[in-house]
Amino acid sequence: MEKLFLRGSESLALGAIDASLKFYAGYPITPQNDIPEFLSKELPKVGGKFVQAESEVAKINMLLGASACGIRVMTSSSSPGISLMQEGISYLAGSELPAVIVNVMRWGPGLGGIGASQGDYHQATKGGGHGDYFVPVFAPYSAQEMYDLIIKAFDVADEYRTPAMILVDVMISLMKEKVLRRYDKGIKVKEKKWAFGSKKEGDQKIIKSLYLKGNDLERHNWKLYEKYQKMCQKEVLYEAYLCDDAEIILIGFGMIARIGKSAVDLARERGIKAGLFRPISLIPFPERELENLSTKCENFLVVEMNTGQMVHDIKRVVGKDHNIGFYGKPSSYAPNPEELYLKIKEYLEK
Amino acid sequence: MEKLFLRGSESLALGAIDASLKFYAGYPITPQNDIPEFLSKELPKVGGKFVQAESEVAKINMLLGASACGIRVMTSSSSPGISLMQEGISYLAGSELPAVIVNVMRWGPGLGGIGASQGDYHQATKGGGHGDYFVPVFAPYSAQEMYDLIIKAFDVADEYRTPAMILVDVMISLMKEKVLRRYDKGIKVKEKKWAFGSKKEGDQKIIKSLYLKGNDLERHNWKLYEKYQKMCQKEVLYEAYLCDDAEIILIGFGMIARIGKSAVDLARERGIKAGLFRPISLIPFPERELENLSTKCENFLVVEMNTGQMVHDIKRVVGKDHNIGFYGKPSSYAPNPEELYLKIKEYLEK
Amino acid sequence: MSSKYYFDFVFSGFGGQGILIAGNLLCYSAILENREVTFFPSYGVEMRGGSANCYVVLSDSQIGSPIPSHPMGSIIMSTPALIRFLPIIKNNGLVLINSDIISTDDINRKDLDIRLIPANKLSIDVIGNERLANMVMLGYLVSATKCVKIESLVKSIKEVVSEKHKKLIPLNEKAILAGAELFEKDKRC
Amino acid sequence: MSSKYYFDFVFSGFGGQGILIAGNLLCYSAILENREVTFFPSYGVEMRGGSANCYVVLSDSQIGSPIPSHPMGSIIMSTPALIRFLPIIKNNGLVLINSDIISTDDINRKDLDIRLIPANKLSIDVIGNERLANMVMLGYLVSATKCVKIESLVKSIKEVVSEKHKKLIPLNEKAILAGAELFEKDKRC
Amino acid sequence: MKVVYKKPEVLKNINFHFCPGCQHGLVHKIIAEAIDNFGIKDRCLAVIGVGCGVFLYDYFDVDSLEAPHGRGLAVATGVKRARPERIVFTYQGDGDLAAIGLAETVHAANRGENVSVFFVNNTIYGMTGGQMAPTTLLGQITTTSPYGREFQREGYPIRMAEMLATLEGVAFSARVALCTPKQLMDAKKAVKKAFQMQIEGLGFSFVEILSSCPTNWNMQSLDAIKRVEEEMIPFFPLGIYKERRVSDVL
Amino acid sequence: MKVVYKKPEVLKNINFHFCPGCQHGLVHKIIAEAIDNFGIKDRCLAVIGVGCGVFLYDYFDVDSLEAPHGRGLAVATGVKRARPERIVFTYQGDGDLAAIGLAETVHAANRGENVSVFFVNNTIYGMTGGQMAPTTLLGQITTTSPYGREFQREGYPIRMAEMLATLEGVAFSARVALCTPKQLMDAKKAVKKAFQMQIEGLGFSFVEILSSCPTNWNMQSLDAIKRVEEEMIPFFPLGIYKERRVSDVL
Amino acid sequence: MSKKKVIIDEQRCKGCQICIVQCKRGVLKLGNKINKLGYRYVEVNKIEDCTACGICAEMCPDVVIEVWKE
Amino acid sequence: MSKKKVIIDEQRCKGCQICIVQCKRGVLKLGNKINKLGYRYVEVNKIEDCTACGICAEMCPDVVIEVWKE
Ligand SMILES: Cc1ncc(C[n+]2csc(CCOP(=O)(O)OP(=O)(O)O)c2C)c(N)n1
Ligand SMILES: Cc1ncc(C[n+]2csc(CCOP(=O)(O)OP(=O)(O)O)c2C)c(N)n1
Ligand code: SF4
Ligand code: SF4
Ligand code: SF4
Ligand code: SF4
Ligand code: SF4
Ligand code: SF4
Ligand SMILES: [Mg+2]
Ligand SMILES: [Mg+2]
Repeated sequence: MEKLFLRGSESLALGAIDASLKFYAGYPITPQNDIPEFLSKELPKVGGKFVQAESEVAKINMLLGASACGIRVMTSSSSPGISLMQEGISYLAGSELPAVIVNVMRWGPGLGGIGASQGDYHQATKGGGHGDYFVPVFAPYSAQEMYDLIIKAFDVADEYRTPAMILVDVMISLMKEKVLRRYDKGIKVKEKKWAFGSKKEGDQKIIKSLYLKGNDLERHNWKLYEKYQKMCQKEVLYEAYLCDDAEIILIGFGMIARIGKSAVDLARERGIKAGLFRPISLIPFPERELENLSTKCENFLVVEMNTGQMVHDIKRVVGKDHNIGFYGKPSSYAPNPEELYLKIKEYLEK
Repeated sequence: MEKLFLRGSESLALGAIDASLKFYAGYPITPQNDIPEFLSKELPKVGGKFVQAESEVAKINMLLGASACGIRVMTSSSSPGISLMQEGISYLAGSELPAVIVNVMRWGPGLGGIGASQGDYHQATKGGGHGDYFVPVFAPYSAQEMYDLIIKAFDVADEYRTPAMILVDVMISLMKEKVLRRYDKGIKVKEKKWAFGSKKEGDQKIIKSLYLKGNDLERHNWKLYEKYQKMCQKEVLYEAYLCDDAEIILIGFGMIARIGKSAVDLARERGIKAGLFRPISLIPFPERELENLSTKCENFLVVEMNTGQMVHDIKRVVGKDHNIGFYGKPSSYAPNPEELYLKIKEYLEK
Repeated sequence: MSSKYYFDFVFSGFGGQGILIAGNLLCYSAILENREVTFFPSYGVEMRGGSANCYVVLSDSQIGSPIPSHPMGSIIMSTPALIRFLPIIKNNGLVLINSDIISTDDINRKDLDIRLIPANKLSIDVIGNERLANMVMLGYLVSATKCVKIESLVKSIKEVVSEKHKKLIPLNEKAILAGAELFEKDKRC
Repeated sequence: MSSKYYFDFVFSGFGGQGILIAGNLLCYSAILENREVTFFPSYGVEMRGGSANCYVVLSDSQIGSPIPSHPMGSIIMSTPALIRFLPIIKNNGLVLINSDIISTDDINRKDLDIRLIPANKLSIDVIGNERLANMVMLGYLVSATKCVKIESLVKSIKEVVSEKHKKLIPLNEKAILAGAELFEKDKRC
Repeated sequence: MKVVYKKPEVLKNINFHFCPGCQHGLVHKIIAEAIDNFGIKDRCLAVIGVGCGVFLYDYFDVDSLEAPHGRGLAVATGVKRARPERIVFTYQGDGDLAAIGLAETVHAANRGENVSVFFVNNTIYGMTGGQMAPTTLLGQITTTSPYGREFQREGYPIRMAEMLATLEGVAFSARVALCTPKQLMDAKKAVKKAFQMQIEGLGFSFVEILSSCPTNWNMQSLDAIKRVEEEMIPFFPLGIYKERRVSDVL
Repeated sequence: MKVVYKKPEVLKNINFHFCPGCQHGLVHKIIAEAIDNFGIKDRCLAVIGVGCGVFLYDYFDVDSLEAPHGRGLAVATGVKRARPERIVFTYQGDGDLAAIGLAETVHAANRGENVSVFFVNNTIYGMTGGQMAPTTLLGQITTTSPYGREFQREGYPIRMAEMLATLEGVAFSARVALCTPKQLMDAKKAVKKAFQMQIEGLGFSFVEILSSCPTNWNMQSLDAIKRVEEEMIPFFPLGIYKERRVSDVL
Repeated sequence: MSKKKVIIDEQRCKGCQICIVQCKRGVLKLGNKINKLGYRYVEVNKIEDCTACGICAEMCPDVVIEVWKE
Repeated sequence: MSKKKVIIDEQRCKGCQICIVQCKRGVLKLGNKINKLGYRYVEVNKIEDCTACGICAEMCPDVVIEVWKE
């Protein structure tokens, strides 16, 4: 198990290779370019294919083709590029094809800016594409988690035959940290019997999302829904930091949680019993865990680098009888720990 | 004021013409083809331009160009086509350009099916595109409302400089009913000073969504947010049918509300005090109005033609201390009034 | 709701038999009489199969669902239509069957008011070909249910038909009246 | 947190001055000493302007924010860097300024521990050109703060530098030691 | 007795859903024959565009993958890169390949992806009910060009076989029709050639097949075929526009 | 004294953000001169693609609209249809126009939209930091073709001026470069011609301008210009590929 | 004269008449009966004139004709 | 000999040296001073050799040269 000093993006790309990624299709967009750049070099060395597509629309569909052949596939992009892939993601979900999609978020709407943002929470978690489906979404907050969660995303994608997403802000992807390369010998991937092999074996295989006959489609939609329910049972990830005795719990994901931890430390130093709750899997959302906390704590402060998206889910889960504050910063500059500490104080005072 | 007998789709298209639509870009997709077909014939007669684009991606961007010139623009599509337009919609929002987008929903995910569906509630209301923005969404439930709400959508789009959406299921668009053509002499549209005129006048005009300097982008995002807040104050539309004394309130939009009314009638005939709450504007969502009802009624039954999307918003607004049931039908066949009546009964019994 | 003015129907047959035209006309007539109406055609994949059907609801107040689960009346112009819709007609509902096309073997409910109408034959009799069998059926339906006045039906044809096809109006009228007469005759026996 | 092992720094200058290399090396040395580290470079539009900066945090426990709001130490290698970062340095923080490039006119805080370091000159002195001014600065910083051992720094160079550039190792070492010595000298007077 | 003509083996014994006289069926059949001919049924992998041909998997007993509308050649790229040993073909209409899918088509061609493309040009969006396609002829009335296509307003019909032939990555590009036995034989040859090229690894091969859509042209089957001959072929000339030989790449 | 050379009027007195020696600046300038020349500053409406040219509105005193990456020609179609009286031009890079925007480009060209297109081909994605573009030359190393572009793997560089010239809707298609005063003069002529065509209503006009990207080619300015001359021009020959005359459309 | 057989799958014929027109020997004709799909289908009229050339089968877009010969 | 003027906006020159190479008369040279943008900029060295041909100005990608003559 190597110990490395890596940028988040490198760590993620290396994780993908260790997870046995065999097909990556990319299209340049800031701020995620170091992922395709790394993989264009490294993937061929392990027998994987790297393709630079003509567009995001093309690349998500290349993934669809390669995934149907049973190999592990991935792409990465940033917000506008993710929007362009929504039809394709919906097709992957409908066709039950595993694929991993990385969104290194930038500012929107439109061309926006290229700074750190969490403006795509809604898009990622509520289905930016058409139709009824949920894509599991993981939000790493360290270089180590970039490595661990990309592997998790591949596993979940295969297990549930679904696209899965890594949602991350650029700060996490730029930051260099120590990384334990847990699977430096690679991961063995289960064979996919449903996928196209080297040739037709037995009955014809058809991979599609069109269901016209009778109530095939209704059944299909409920099947997708049940997969989601199963994920809700089995794939929830979260972290609760100093929540047990907390009078106020900060909630945030990604870099905000990271900064939030420092803010909680600051608050504790200054006598405020603060805690931090961090959803790691945004889909499935850690509903039960948060609900449990809400029986013990009255005050929640949601912090996001947007004008308020996850906060709606928190309201739904925590309930209207709690105090739920929101601090949004839709700017390229993440708040700093002092800023969050002051917000905590302010919030408790009023 | 003409009285006509029109299909929902025709009524909508006629409303668009009366609202002074001057540019429509389309791309074929079932089940919304009668809208472009109608407009390709009628729009040129009133000096409007009809373009059949090469794709949905192209057409949303044609809208962007034409809208920047200050005329009223529109497109219509169905679910997969709407997914492809998410980047463009995000750009329209970011560039503050008015445009009306009609989604005659079909089944997803993927190619799915072409029957009636409400699978795109999440996409429409939570921003299928990247970044922080809300698109006002209206859900008609009659041919008359197809006419009235498309006009409303144009007005709201102009007033707030935002894309606006009509979200409708194919049953509403196929159904023929009486329609009062309220504006058969057309509507006068205010001149848009911010738009490109016949030539440059005074200072150069720049229409864009890129904000790189300082905290321009943060300001811009809060500005968009404030527009949304203003909509929440001023543009909420809903209908409450027999809710005042209701022991159970059915909630649904579009065709479900229509069928729901029959179910409520059935229930009342059989001694159950049922009511119906119907959000007409899905964004802004009638939060206050629903909250008010929740002070009077304990039981809510949400019905959707999907596996559960709007129900999350209802839970958030109504609160966890109420009974909130859900009946989802993710199939091409809408439930019928008896079926809903039985669900009401069943729900009250347990 | 039965105390009020309320009717709901399903019309079904092959494409080309004028099913949708009949539904439209009926709606139009009701509008002339100031009623609320909804017309709902079949759509989508169904259409490729060559079948056509529509639901018509007439009422004196706002109409909820445009698709009656158990229509009180029907016009059935093909065997597939019979198979599909007979099971859902309301108890004691009225079922008009074009007996020139459909064999009675497939009729398996006893609780219905079933009328076998030789619509093709009647159409040939009055206008020389079978093209207006739909109007014969419609005439029968209207005169049997009194959902609208026959005069409104005739008037609505005049309003709906374009200048170009004006000469067809009298033929349509004849076919409708032939249907209506058949009902009167049926009543008598 | 001051009782524990904890340091945070900002290094800033023009692109090409080796700012990021210095930050990386420091992190690497701390890792050799089994510390937690974060390294955070500037990014995006900022980079086009030709500036380069990075934040380094060293700790003996998990690090929260990788971007200290008020770094306790800094290496400043250009005037724009001075203007941008001087205001945010912690009270009594350590500010190392390359005085061969930056005029002292722009220094407007009195509460800081400011050291003017003729890093270019020193670099020329020990290795014949000014290319390793960054290492001089780093050597000074490490020896002033004791955040890592000078030996770790030297060792980390050896681990980081590729085979191809191996011959540069002794030069880097010399520059670091020159910086460290300067600090010792500064201390004495 | 000896069989003179019998349906190809790879076609299942299932009714086409196509309208009477629609030549999609003929296109299916000649592709099927070529597959039989090369004995590659088990290697074949069909990537199917969205259009009236979308149910190809119902008829062909080959592994099949449905592509989103227009994206057939992006999907095929993914498939072929993942499984170079498979014989990959796409089946796409003119709306699918030449309108929404144009970028994917041209770029796959330009990359020289080693796949075979069967492009059914019927100058219309068939499946969606007869809207104007990029290939709709000037003057042609469709449901979205109710006044007839006019070049000032709607532009020109696009000639795909010619355009693709200009790209380096293309090994084979031809246009065929199916109105006469002679045309059918040429079409069969072109389809076989397209597979041959792929088997030999020569790169992207493209066969544009002029086809009828009696339903959306509002024509009887026989008139529709006459229209292909009299109106389409003059604008879309038949022939081979590019043919690479093994020696060209060695 | 008389002025021999002065910056064009329509250019504001603002520093280009381009890297030293980047020829984007020269492209800006020759477009600006043509606008001055025709006196159409107030009629002009720039539709700007996403790439290093994205800040064009900072430099040109003309009404400007930012298009999403690649969609310049769809946006321009909307603009020109809404305001036919404006002179609409797009400014797009090779990633923008030839990769992601290919379908929009070819279809606008094929429709003969009456707009002028300035296409800056620098064989690279400049703004995003030097990834492979569709125009990247064989063998060229970029951040996403670290082993050099190989046609079997990454396909061929695409020649837009030639491809578009084959379309009926195109009135003018040319390729120019900016390495020598002579090339510059030809480029100026082509840019003027492109505006001229639009003013006369002849349809789509297209000027491909070969340009340097010293930063992402990792070259000094002067070496970069040498590369344009020695490597790019041989593969992308300069010249006029199509020129429609008024008489052609009358 | 050798024996020939032209077998038309009547339940699948859509009556498009392409085969009829393509058969230069006038062997085929459209019948009056309607099949399950709702179409009048083609019948073999004068098998004696058939040369078993196979063209009808080749040109049938629904691939419902088989041709055999001795 | 008529008078010429070659005016270089030194604060905006990026020192790319294109003008220097393009001037066949060797009038221009790269200076040693650094401007606000951080570049060494071009200076007029031998104005007496200048023919006011304007080529340097035409070829400057940053459009920072003006040329005047009597
Ligand atoms: C994104 C998207 N847009 C539109 C459609 C609707 N659609 C289905 S098939 C089709 C085109 C059919 O035309 P063509 O490709 O020419 O095939 P044909 O039916 O004529 O053989 C379209 C536009 C879709 N499925 N997806
Ligand atoms: C949908 C989308 N994908 C990707 C990007 C990122 N992006 C910005 S500019 C650009 C391309 C720049 O290359 P080019 O068009 O050749 O212009 P250049 O900078 O070389 O002049 C890309 C891919 C984007 N903004 N939007
Ligand atoms: S609609 Fe046209 S293309 Fe489609 S099956 Fe019918 S005839 Fe063929
Ligand atoms: S990156 Fe390249 S294209 Fe962009 S400004 Fe710099 S040199 Fe020019
Ligand atoms: S085989 Fe030839 S001759 Fe015989 S029926 Fe068919 S086409 Fe006619
Ligand atoms: S060609 Fe085939 S489908 Fe058409 S009529 Fe002849 S046998 Fe029937
Ligand atoms: S004007 Fe001509 S001669 Fe004078 S400096 Fe410029 S290029 Fe040289
Ligand atoms: S060409 Fe222009 S920018 Fe370049 S060195 Fe000469 S004056 Fe400076
Ligand atoms: Mg077609
Ligand atoms: Mg470029």
